[in-house]
Amino acid sequence: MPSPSGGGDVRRAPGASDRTVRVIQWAMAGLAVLFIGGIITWITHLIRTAWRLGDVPSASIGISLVAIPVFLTLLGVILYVFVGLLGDRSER
Amino acid sequence: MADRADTRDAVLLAPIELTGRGFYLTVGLLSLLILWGAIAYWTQFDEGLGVTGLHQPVSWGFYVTNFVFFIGISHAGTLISAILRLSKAEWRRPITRMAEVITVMVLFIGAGQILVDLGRPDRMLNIIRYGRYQSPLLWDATSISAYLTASIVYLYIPMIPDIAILRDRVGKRKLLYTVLALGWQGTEHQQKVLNRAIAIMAVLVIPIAVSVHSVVSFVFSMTLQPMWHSTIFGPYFVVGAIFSGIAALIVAMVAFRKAYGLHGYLKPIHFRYLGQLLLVMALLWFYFTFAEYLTGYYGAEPEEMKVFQAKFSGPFWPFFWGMVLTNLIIPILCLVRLGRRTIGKVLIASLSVTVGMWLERFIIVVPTLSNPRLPFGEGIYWPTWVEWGELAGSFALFALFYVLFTKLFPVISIWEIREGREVGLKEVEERLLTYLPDTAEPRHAEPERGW
Amino acid sequence: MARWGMVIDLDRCTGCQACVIACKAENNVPAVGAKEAVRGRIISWMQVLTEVEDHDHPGEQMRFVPRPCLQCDDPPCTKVCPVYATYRNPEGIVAQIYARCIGCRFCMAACPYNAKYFNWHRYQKEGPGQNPDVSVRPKGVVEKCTFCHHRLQHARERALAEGREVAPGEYVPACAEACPARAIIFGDLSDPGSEVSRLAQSRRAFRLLEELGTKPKVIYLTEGEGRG
Amino acid sequence: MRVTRRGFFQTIGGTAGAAALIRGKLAKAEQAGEDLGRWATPEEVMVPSICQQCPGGCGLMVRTLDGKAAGLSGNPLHPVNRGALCPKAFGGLQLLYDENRLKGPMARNGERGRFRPIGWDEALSMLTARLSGLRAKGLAHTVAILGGQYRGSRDTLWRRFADAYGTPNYIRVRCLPPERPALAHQLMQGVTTPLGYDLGEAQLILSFGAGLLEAWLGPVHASQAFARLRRSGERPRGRFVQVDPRRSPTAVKADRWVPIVPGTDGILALGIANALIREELYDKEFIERHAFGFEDWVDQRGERHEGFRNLVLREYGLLTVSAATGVPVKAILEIARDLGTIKPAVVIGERGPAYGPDDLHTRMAIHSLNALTGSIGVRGGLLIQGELPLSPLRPVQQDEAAKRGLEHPRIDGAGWGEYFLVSDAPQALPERILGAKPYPINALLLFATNPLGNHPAKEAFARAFDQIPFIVSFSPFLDDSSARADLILPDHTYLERWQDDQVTHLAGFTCFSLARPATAPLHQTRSTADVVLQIAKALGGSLAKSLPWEKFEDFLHERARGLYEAGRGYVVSAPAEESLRRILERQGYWTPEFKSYDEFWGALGKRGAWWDPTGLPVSREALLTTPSRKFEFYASGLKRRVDEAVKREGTGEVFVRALGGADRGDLLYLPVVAIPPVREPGAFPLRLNTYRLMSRPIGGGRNQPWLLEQPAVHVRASWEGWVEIHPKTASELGIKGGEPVWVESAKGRVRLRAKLYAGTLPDVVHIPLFGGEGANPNDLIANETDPFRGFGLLNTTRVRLLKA
Repeated sequence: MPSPSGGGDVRRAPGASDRTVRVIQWAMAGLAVLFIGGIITWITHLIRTAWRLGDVPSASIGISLVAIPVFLTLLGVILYVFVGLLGDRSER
Repeated sequence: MADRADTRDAVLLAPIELTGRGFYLTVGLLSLLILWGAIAYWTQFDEGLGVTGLHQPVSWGFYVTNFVFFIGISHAGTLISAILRLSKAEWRRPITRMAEVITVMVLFIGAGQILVDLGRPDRMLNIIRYGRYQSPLLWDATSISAYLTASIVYLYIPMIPDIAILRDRVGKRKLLYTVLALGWQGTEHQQKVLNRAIAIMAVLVIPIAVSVHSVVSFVFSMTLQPMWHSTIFGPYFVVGAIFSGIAALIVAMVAFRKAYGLHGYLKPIHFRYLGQLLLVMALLWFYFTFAEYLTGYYGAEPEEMKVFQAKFSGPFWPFFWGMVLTNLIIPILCLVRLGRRTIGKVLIASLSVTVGMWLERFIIVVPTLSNPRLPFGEGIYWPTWVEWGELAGSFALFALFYVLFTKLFPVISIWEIREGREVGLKEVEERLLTYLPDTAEPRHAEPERGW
Repeated sequence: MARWGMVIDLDRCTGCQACVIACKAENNVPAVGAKEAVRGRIISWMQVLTEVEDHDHPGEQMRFVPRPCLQCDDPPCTKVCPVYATYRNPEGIVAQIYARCIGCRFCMAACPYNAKYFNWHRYQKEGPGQNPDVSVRPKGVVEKCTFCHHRLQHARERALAEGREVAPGEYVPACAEACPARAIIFGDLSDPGSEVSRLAQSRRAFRLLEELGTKPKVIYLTEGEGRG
Repeated sequence: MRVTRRGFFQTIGGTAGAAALIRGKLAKAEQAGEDLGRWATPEEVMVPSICQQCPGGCGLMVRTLDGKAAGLSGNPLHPVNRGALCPKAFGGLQLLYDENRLKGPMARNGERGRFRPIGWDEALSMLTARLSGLRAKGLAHTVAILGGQYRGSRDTLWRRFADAYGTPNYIRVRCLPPERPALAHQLMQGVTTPLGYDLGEAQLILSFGAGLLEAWLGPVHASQAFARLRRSGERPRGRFVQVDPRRSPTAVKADRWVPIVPGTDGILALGIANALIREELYDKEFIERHAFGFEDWVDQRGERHEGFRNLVLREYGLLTVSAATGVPVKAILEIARDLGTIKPAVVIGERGPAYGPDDLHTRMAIHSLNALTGSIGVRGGLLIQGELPLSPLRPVQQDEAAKRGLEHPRIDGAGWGEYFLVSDAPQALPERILGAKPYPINALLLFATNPLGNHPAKEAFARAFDQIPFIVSFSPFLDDSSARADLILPDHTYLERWQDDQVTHLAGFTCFSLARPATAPLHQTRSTADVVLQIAKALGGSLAKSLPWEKFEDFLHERARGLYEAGRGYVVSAPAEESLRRILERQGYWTPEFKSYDEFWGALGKRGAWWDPTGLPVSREALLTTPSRKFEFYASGLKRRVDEAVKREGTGEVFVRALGGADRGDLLYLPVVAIPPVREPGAFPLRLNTYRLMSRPIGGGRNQPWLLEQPAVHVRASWEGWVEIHPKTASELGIKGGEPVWVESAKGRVRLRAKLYAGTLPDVVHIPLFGGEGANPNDLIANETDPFRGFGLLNTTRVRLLKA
């Protein structure tokens, strides 16, 4: 399936700004990991409290069985896109 | 090939390059409304929730209704664009991004309503430290945060090629575009990664969206209150969400079509299809409402009947019959014959549905609370200027986010339009053949090529 | 562990509301003022409800039902609190943590007896004539009847100091102490010998909204000819 | 976030604050030291006191922490309330800590209503100068003292001061004197002390309009008795019938509510009597041996008098009674049969305000039912209330000026003409002051009363006040009357002063309560009793000798000595010890608990009350002290007083008209009420009935927010007054519930919130007195006089309703 041309013909010379752009991009990826990691630790904290206090642990484990994989897949997609797109430039 | 395409899609890039007087006017008006909302919220934060119309039996009112309403609208984006992408409906190309933007922007406002409704917003972080999964509110928090991340990702990934175009074509905001474009060159590998990511997200986002609104309905159905404690609330809220989502999407489309002159892209055929979808959802919504009220009426439990009478003939009759009028009768009248003036009719229908769905949430939340089981004294609830201010502020904030988004990024996905022009025709043709019964070919036709 | 419960004899109760005002005096419940009262924001942990049997002419058959928090054994309110601000403590009293409540009012919507009240404004500050054993609640938090839990702590401290168990009748909430008709009997339901558990088995005993399965620990005795 | 002007300043303040923080660290160290002192557990003392919110006289236990009052609860030892309280009692703390209490004495500054604070010495000297000036000029009798609803030694002190000063005008402004026997009991049984209702032991209570469980004489004591009536466990459930034009909370708790046309209670009683006599259900043994005037009889001069029986059988057939009262015949028969068969039964006819125009005969008719059921002098019926053995005081020494002053007739004319049966007639006061008949009033002392706010004739009182040159008020609050005063000497509230209370109307036991000051006075106020003693000392002469006590505490100390020497009764103690002592007493050994009087006085101060449960003459002789030593249907005592008055004043026409009709002859002395002619509605179709609420103290409690917020249980109302209308009447007039309406009578109009309440007769509307803030129903109530109690008629006004 031929890819649309996308305005790729004009290339700017790599310079100082190029490195900052890459740093910001990887920072964004790190931020996403941090955010989703935070949510997952929060969910585990909630489960631990529910387990410790015997506060209907079944419901909370049920939710986490669903929620954590969903967040992990989301993280997977983000990283896949980041690596896919950024990684591609370096290898060419 | 590329330069001719450039000129044809220039109208999509126009709003980004130059900002007309209309833009400043709308932003001015919107920030005025936001100011009213901010003042309203500041007085409430300062003096306490007493400045609202809420009182003892009716402890929830406007803010919870707004919460459910805005989360409802958020379903416009991901659900519709995800379903259209999966079903590879070609007419989705100019619509998907607009829908996804609605979702992301309105989710912030929806989650914000809960914070506005808190008596002690300064103790918000207690949810983090002392969170408790037994409470449906925590299920809400989890599913909304999942839905928010999913819809942001689902908005961002299809935008990457467009950002690359902006990076190369638009002089302004060079750093922003280069960073966000993730070095997109349109190479074969990058395209494959992008398509696969979009495919995964389209599949993933639908269950999350459905879970969000059923969990929002669990906030009500998990209690023992009459006319709340019923099993139909999950699907009923999801249907209501899709219904109000489509209406909101149509309104947004009409607004931007007029504002940015996108007549070429958002053609009457799009509005016809969405109108029919809206009509189907209206009937589906009515089916669920009818089912719920019939079971309540037929069972005739005293508490249920008290709330029932309050809605049908009691103090809430204008809201209830207004809801039925705006959610069912107007859409049917407008959408049944979509001959001439399609866009006008579809706009009227979706505006009435937006109002209707707000009324529906109000009718679900307030009458049950104002008719308690014990003779506690009926509370008639009427919102004060603070609550109206907050509602106006929320709408204005959502519109402002949306308008600012259109200033930064194209509101219609350029690369998908181009892909549609170049690839779409052939693809549809091939696909059609695969649907038709294979007449002459032998049984061992070569295996189906991927989706 | 003790399981504190209450029996309210509707035949003896005269609807005088002494329990309502005694509870307000004991727990520093503020009077919300004329404007707020008209808006329906009166906070009164114990409330005498007037049940009217037939609605087409009210005032024909009426019944006074004093309704504190029924301290349910399976409380619908503690299930829905997102921050653990209300919970059922081991002694069966549904407690409220004012410092942790975020004011989302979910428990108010969930309670079928409307026994939870919200501080819509800051209704009162620390002042003279208040009971120092009970904290004054700030604005934006939910508050409810706690069976005068501070009196239980007093009784327990005294019993501990004197090295003995809390004697039955030593810990009595303010409403039971003030009731002129002695219609509110309070005690430990888990102790079969106590008067509360004896009356709980009386033929006249019934529970409010029993069909909801919240297992309330305030048991009512009907009016009328029955013995016991 | 938009930076508001205030936000901007706050941020500036914040940065400045940070600098101070470091400096603050040092100051914090020693501040914590003194905090520790404050947080040490305060010393908790329980001080017994008496609740003064109504004439119930319940015992309070005030919890004081480091001398400051922090909580109220019932005195568990006190026999009147046994640790329980009614809602009003808890308003006491808010009364004590009310910010707009008067902080000290104030004198008028320019025209009335404007005040300037002054010191106590200057205030007392002003008052003493005025009083001694009047005495010197021989105008001692022109000083009037208005007293409100209070009892005990403060009443004795004021009466002694008035006698020593030389003024006959010590007038009590109240609708019910609890320490005096009801007029009907006095005339039909000749008793001199009030009768006690033994409700706890009764099996049937028939109450005519008395709000037993609401605002009767002792609601807490009555509620405890009601609870025993219902669930005493030993005997079957008692029955309770309430006759009331309104379905009050008392009527809701009754087994049967008898809606009745206001003012016709007497006629209903006679109807019940008719049924009792016709069906031979009355107590024949009691009637034959202890009743006089039941059968026809011939007096010494040979005139034949028709007896009560024939009169009732002839005049009060059930149909006529049912027509007049609106009570169905079947209901009258059922009540009569209940009354005849269920023993012991007690009939209560002692409502606070008057029943109607012919109030005396109504109450005599109701009381005659007690005779017919033989419930006089039996357990569960009417018992004699014993005398309190307080030590007697030396007789008052009166000098020449005092004697001359006391010769003058009373300003309100009590005991003469129309009010000859009454001890106080505040109703007549305004006209007499305005007309200066028989003499003008030069000085007026107001103690615990607010005639300008709480009396139906408040406009007339206001005009009368303008005529009086010098008015002194002892009220701790600035109410309507004290606003017109020239001098205000604010009294302590009841939690800050020494005080006693001699509770009456109890089931047979006599009780003396003593209250010590629970906290030090919050403001520059002084107990009025001490002020009276100081004035007496300042006036010197016979006054100083008649009132020699230094402080009111010494006065109480001297009076209570009689209890110690009486050789009976106990200082209240825990029920366990008491029952042991009671058993001993029944065998005849009364053992004194204390060795000396000071020990007795200390225990009385710590426990709060003395009572004598056993000294109870239940015999009928003690209850029937009429000239004929019998229960007199034909009130010969009344006849004797009427004859004396006719001899003394020449014509008998004035009070015969007052007793209801010129040519009534024998009917004047029989418990018989004329059946009122049916009046067509005219301009004011509806009748107004007023009532008192359980949660409203005397004076309305306008400064006790807890009580204003939770007034009524049968109607959802709070803070403001309301009018109860029958839904049918309201719909005819197009009035919806909760709407403000105008209630208009011949005298005035008042704007109140309408409450739909079906528990009433359609043509009667009800307004609670002291309902709440807003309109005062007294502007509405017609200024009609009740000659037998000297107080206004509160439920005979006719009104109409208009949409506001």
